[in-house]
Amino acid sequence: MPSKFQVTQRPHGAACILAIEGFLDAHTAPEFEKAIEQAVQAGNVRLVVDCARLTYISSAGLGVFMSFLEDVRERGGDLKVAALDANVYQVFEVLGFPALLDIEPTVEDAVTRFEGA
Amino acid sequence: MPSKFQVTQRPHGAACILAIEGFLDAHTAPEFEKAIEQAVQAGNVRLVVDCARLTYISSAGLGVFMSFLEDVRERGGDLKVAALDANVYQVFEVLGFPALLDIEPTVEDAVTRFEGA
Amino acid sequence: MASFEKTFTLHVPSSTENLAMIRDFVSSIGARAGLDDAQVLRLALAVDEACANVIEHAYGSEQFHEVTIHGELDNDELSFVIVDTGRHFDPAHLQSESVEELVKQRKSGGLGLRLIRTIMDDVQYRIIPGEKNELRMTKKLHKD
Amino acid sequence: MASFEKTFTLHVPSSTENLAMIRDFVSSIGARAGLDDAQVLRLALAVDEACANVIEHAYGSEQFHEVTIHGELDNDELSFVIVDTGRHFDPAHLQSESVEELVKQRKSGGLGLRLIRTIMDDVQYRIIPGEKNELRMTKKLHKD
Ligand SMILES: Nc1ncnc2c1ncn2[C@@H]1O[C@H](COP(=O)(O)OP(=O)(O)O)[C@@H](O)[C@H]1O
Ligand SMILES: Nc1ncnc2c1ncn2[C@@H]1O[C@H](COP(=O)(O)OP(=O)(O)O)[C@@H](O)[C@H]1O
Repeated sequence: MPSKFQVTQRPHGAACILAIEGFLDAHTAPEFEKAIEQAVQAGNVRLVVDCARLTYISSAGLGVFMSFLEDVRERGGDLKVAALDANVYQVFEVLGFPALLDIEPTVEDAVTRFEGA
Repeated sequence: MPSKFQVTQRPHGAACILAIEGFLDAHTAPEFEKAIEQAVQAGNVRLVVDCARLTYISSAGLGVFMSFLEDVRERGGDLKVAALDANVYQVFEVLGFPALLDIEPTVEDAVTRFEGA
Repeated sequence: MASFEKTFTLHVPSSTENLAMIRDFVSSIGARAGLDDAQVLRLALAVDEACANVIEHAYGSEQFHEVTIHGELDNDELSFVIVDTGRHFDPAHLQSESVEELVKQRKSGGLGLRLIRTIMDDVQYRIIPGEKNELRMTKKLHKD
Repeated sequence: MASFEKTFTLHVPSSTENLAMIRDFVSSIGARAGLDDAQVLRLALAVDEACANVIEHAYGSEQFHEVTIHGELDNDELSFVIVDTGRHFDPAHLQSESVEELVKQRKSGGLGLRLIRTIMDDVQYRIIPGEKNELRMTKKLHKD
């Protein structure tokens, strides 16, 4: 079966949470891209991507994070990543993402960072 | 990876319970066969196969049930099957097994049948 | 929409160790065909039985041969073709003893082809002498 | 024990829909090689990246071509060979911009080969002109 992937959006304090679930690969990345695009177009620039239920990510998924980072920052926001499991974190790490974007242990932590800003 | 399968034996009242777990196919059937053989050789002829955690069975697995049925019955015992999930039950059913051997909803029910005997 | 066929092929060594992999392969294609979980499981069972037969009977349990499974999916049906280069057999000359008979004889086999025929809508066996044997089994989709 | 090679092959249509199936195939072989879950996941990732590249770049996202994945397992190493009949490329002439650069340029790609090279012990690309292109990647087993 094709990769299973789902993205759901919810507001949380000052931030917009995008919870992603399942497998984020070259097949499902366009769906994630569209969800971020819509959120940004609706004026949300404080984005937290909740990865608690993300089981897999490939470079196509990481590419989505990369391509929106400057955009939201230029608009005074940020894109933070929360609740990565160990295997998924490793993929971010190997490519040097921890130096590029804010990776927080929980969604709560990521939202607090926005509120402190 | 090869099929995962496990069999564990425990006594329960008048019966010997063989709990099987995972995938019972042509690769794992020999392991199940050996376990029944050992139980019978140790004098257990009132056998209940607990299938609560059995996720898959192919004809090689059903063959193990077939080949021991007469043996344990001749020795005054029986081989009963308990706690089949719907998909596994269907395989038993399609081949006419419900007419051949005692299929009980729970291990408890199967043991009670032995005690009533 | 025009009927567009998708073809998938898996080659594995002739060992029962690989049956799990074969079932995963079949299940993926079955899910792609839109079958539900119970149907997918039956499909995987039919192909498992066919491949177990090839491993045991066509190749006499020698593990260094190759089993090939083709999956062909179009709008109307899903077919699997199991190819071996081992010994062939004549399905027409198989005795079909009742399960009661098999139990009396303490048999541990003789159920595989029965399961395949029950699950699939069409089953064909073809011998291409000196080359290969093929068991083709087809499941119709969107049945009324 | 003599080194005995086991070979597995999967052919699928060139659609990203099939990446999940490809990862399952690789994961089965990785588990067979005795790798742990985290290692199996990285192996599946490396092959996913290579196949996604073939689908996107070699075949320009046309879905009617074929992607072939060979898995070769022996006592010492596990190799995967990804074969395509599409456009080839020259890995030596790729710019390797830093991830910082890619972010500045709002790029959404450019990380795949980097991941493959990080995960695997050896990566070779071979063009057989007019015939096929092969990316071979090898993971040593039992590393000290
Ligand atoms: N692929 C095959 N190659 C050779 N012989 C086969 C093959 N499939 C089935 N047979 C023959 O048909 C018989 C019945 O097969 P089957 O119904 O699957 O039961 P089982 O394999 O348990 O004996 C086998 O015992 C074997 O003699
Ligand atoms: N199999 C392939 N066939 C053709 N070109 C390829 C192939 N793999 C990679 N490339 C080229 O190399 C570049 C870098 O690939 P990669 O690091 O995987 O990043 P991405 O695929 O995200 O661009 C690609 O953009 C493409 O131009």
